[in-house]
Amino acid sequence: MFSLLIFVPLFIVMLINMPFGGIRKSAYILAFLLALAQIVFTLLAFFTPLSPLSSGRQDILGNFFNFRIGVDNLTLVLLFCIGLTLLVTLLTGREVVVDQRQRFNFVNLLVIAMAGLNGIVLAQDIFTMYVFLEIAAVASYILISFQKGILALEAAFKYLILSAAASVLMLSAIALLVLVSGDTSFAIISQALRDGSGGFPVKLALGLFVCGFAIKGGIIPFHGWLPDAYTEAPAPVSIFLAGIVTKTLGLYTLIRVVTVLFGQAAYISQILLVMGILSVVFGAWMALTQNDFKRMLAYSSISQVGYIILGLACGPGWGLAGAILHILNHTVFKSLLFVNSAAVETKTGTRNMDQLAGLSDRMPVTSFTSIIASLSAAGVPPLAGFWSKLLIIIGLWQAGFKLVAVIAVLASIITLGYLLSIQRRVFWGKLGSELLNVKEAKGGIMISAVLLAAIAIGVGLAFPFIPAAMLNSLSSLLGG
Amino acid sequence: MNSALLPMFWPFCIFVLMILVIGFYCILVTYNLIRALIGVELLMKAATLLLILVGYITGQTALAQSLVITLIVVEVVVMVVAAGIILRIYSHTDSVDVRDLLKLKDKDKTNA
Amino acid sequence: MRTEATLLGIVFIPLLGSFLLPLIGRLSARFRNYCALGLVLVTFLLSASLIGKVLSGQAITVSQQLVFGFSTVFTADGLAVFMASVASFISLLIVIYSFGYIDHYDHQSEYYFMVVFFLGAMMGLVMASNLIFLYIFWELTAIASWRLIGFFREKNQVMRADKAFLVTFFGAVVMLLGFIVVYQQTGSFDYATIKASLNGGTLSNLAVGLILFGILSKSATLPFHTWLPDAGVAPSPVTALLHAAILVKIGVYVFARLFVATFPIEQIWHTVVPIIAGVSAIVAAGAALVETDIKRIIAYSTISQIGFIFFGLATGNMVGVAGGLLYILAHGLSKAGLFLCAGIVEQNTHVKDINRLGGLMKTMPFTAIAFLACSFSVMGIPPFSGFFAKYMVFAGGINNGQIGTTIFFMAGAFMTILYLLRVFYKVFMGETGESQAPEGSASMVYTVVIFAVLSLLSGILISYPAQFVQAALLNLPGVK
Amino acid sequence: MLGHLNLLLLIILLVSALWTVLTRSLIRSAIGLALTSAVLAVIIFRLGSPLAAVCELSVCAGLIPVLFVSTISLTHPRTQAEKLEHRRGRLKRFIFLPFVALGLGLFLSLMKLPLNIPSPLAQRVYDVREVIWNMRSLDLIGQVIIFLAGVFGVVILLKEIKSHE
Repeated sequence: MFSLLIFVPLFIVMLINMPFGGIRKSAYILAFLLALAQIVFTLLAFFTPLSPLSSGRQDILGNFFNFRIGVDNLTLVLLFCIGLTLLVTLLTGREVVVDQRQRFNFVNLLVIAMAGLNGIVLAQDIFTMYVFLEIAAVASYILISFQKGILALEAAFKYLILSAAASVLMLSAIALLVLVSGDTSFAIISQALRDGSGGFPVKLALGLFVCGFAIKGGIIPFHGWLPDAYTEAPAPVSIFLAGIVTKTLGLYTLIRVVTVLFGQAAYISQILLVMGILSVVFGAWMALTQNDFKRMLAYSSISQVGYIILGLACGPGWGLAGAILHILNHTVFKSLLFVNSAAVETKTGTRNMDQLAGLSDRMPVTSFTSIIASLSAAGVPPLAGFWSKLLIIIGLWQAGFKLVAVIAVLASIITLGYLLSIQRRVFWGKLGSELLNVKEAKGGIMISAVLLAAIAIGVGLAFPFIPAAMLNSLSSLLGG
Repeated sequence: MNSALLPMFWPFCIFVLMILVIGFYCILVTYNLIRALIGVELLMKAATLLLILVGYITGQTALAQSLVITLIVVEVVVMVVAAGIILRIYSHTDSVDVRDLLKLKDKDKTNA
Repeated sequence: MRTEATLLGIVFIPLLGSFLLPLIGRLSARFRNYCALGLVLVTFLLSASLIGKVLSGQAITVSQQLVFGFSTVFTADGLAVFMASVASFISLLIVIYSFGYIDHYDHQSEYYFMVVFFLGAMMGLVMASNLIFLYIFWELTAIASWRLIGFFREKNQVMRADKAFLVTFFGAVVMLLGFIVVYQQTGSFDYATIKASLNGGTLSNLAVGLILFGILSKSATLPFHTWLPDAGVAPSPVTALLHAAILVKIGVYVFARLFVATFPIEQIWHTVVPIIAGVSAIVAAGAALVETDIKRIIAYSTISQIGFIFFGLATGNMVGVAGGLLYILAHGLSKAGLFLCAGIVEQNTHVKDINRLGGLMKTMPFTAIAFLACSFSVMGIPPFSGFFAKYMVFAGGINNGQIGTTIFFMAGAFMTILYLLRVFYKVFMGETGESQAPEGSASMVYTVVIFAVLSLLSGILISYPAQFVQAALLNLPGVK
Repeated sequence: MLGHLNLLLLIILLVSALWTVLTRSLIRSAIGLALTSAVLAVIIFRLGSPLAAVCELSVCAGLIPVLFVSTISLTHPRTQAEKLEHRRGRLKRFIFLPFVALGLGLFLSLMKLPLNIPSPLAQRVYDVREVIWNMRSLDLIGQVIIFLAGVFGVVILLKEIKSHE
């Protein structure tokens, strides 16, 4: 069944481009339904007892076409995030992308990107993963630049060049794995690496993978493209990029490769810890100095992604479960913050926080939801972000990385600092005279803001009731 | 795997690495967007060669070929999109030079 | 079963009920005010209804199997019920006072929402019986105090609110690290389980130090005190709430809960904590002597008095700990009264500088007398309750052999008399200042008079609370 | 172990790659890229992968340089003064490349890669058609999707470029 998640988007893209008169008009609705269907589908899969968690699943279509895809909890979390982000992007895009033809292209590209992301998540073959990675990446380049602002084009080009370099690193690593194991499927590679001790080519391959995925995921010190891309992309595309694209391209792949292909050797942990803590601290530090709403959020993303890396570095157990949960939480609260920035930008026409003030009375929903998102991002209980950070910190502490845990905890104060500064500069304070006529954002933006805030609160409140077994099964991955 | 072929891996690899270095150097040093793209192409050449080489050594030429064919398709699409972005940038600035872009950005910042 | 429902009601009626207040506020402001009062009243009555039960030595627990292996969620024992009753009673009077004070300002719905929410969070914290829930409620109080301190949305106010949030958050995450150390040591977050697995041993010093760090930051003890005087930008009832009823008492309560009532700690802390508290008491008293802003003087006074409470609790013998708890009651009543008097003065004269005030005795006699009575209680003049509390704290110190520290604190007590008399003289006596004003509104004046009367009554009838406290302190590990 | 012909081809590959980067004219650079690809195609062919070699030859040596040439021709050439200034700056930046590349090559050829690859797994040898069509069908679907993405890229980015000017 899961291969439908790749085929249906493909089918829909083809369908809406057919030269039937009315079909173009229903493109938006179809994409919307697709996103909704994916959310429902993953939720069903997660909660049905019929489907055993964390096991590979052979597929009907897969048997027919003879390919293999795999589903475990990590996959399901990612699939859910993809559906959710797509939904929110579409809702926001409705308000922001007004031109009919542009919106049509926008929807098409989103659906293509979705097929790519689903493919990455489901792939059980490192090269297939690469192909779908490129699909999502190509769709993102076009999405960033589709309104053709010069800065957006520049950001897209920068992203393209760095991403291509990352692809080459990844391809070289794949070649090295083929040299060692003779195949590209996860199962065979992982078996080969377990039989032999790996040796130098494997370590080299791992290094190449880590660098490549770090570029794709915007992890310090490979983050150069990310602030530009997030800032200059059209508002809904920023949501999509920050919400899911970089996460799937950089983090999911990293988690998969590290856990499935290489197990948990100590030297991987060391590398990941260094990169993670650098991202956490410097991302937060850079965010503190920004004036542009979206640029601050972009640096904040780098910082939050660092926590996920730290969780991964702890290895299976609570750290990894926390990392996976943080992927979900980060999708929710960062998308929400970008939705808020879209609302502010469309209503006031500026992203410069020095020109904004006192919007809380004019935009109460935006203001309230942004508080929820900020507090969740900073890890303030009882919101969702608290629990994932708590798990990661406990994981770090138990794995003996105490200094890193302390730094990570202290960095969350910087996080709270810059998020409060958003609140202070944008939403509190005295309303300027030129902002007196600002109104609350309309339909789609409101709905997505409320939806995401509800999830952030709901996950946070429901977390204590999650059975411990489910939490443990989160971190047991296919082949890992 | 064909163990007899293993010794040829490293000499080939040296050439692959040299081409990689040329490509990266080109990307880092040039100010011209098109030339940066050519650098990326060179990187792709190196990766292609490495894949084929590995396939040859391990005796999995069929696998390597199918990977490379897919890779070439991907490569073409990326290049087309990149060329489109360059042309768009050109239609804004009448230049394909990164320095002109940076100037524009500074101006934009001071205006803001 | 019924008592369990009562226990849950104490926590969740104000916590969830507060969310209704903004909605009710849209219909009728007056009805919303009464609803807020009703919620607080119900909370107080429910807590008071448990007194009889816990006096007979029973503890009421609510159990639920939750994530991290939590088994007990809430416990109401003597200490908790004592604290809950005191806090909710003082809050009740402050809400009545607010009717008169706050109705000149915008965002009233938010105000009542946050006040009631604050109380609910406090109740949760008091009743929580595992560390994670303690932490959650701890942070909820931080969120509420953030919004309350930043109630007036000028840049300056919002900055101060952010500062308070950041400092207490900093303390909180350090405390969280301490909790994780405890978890590492004992494998649980539940008080009871931790206690069992300690098996007579003591908590590791690292954990105690980290937790103490958080406690000191929340209680605004030196060197984390600066946020508390700055928080004086908040509306007066809010500052009263922060100082007298809830926020700074949280730190004290958690100290009592963890280190006196639940876990044995090493002997060294019984020496270290009084020294920190003593320095804090003296330095803050010195600051209060030179400060000229009436609210900042009273704020420094709070910092100073909190030192006395810590001293009492840290002595570890019956007299001292009981004195510390009675001090919470006495200080809560009298400090709330002082702040509310300052609020009347400030609101009616629009001046906070004591050098520019004077002779208000003539125009606001009730306020002046209430202020003097509350001052007497804080100074420790018999027969006000402050006297008995102070006496017991000193007696506890001497019983413990800490003669030097006790003398140190006596100097602090002497300074208290000086700075409070200075304020009283400058504001209410002497020549008429720049600004004369009549008494405040009825609800405000009644409230301060009630506080003054209660300060006196609780001293005259000190035997009742003293018996309660002694019953609550039987068989606790930190009390010899 | 390498074979003289292979070595020669690799050296040609390297030289043409160097030339691609070092030459001043962008058009010549694009032609250099085509040459590199062509040589690479021969090497690929000699490494027992005829099908991939054909693709490399037709697409990478044919299509992509055409793409580059058309992109270059759609953008303005520089003015004479700019060219002169550019030439000087360029020399400074690129002068190190041959030394870096060749130096690295020399250095690496003195090193020995610690290749301790585990014993080969028993593997069936497949035919390339079988692999492409039967075993890697998901890659093929990926190709279709990325092609669609490319089409949209062209539509969105290039369509109105003429009307713009």
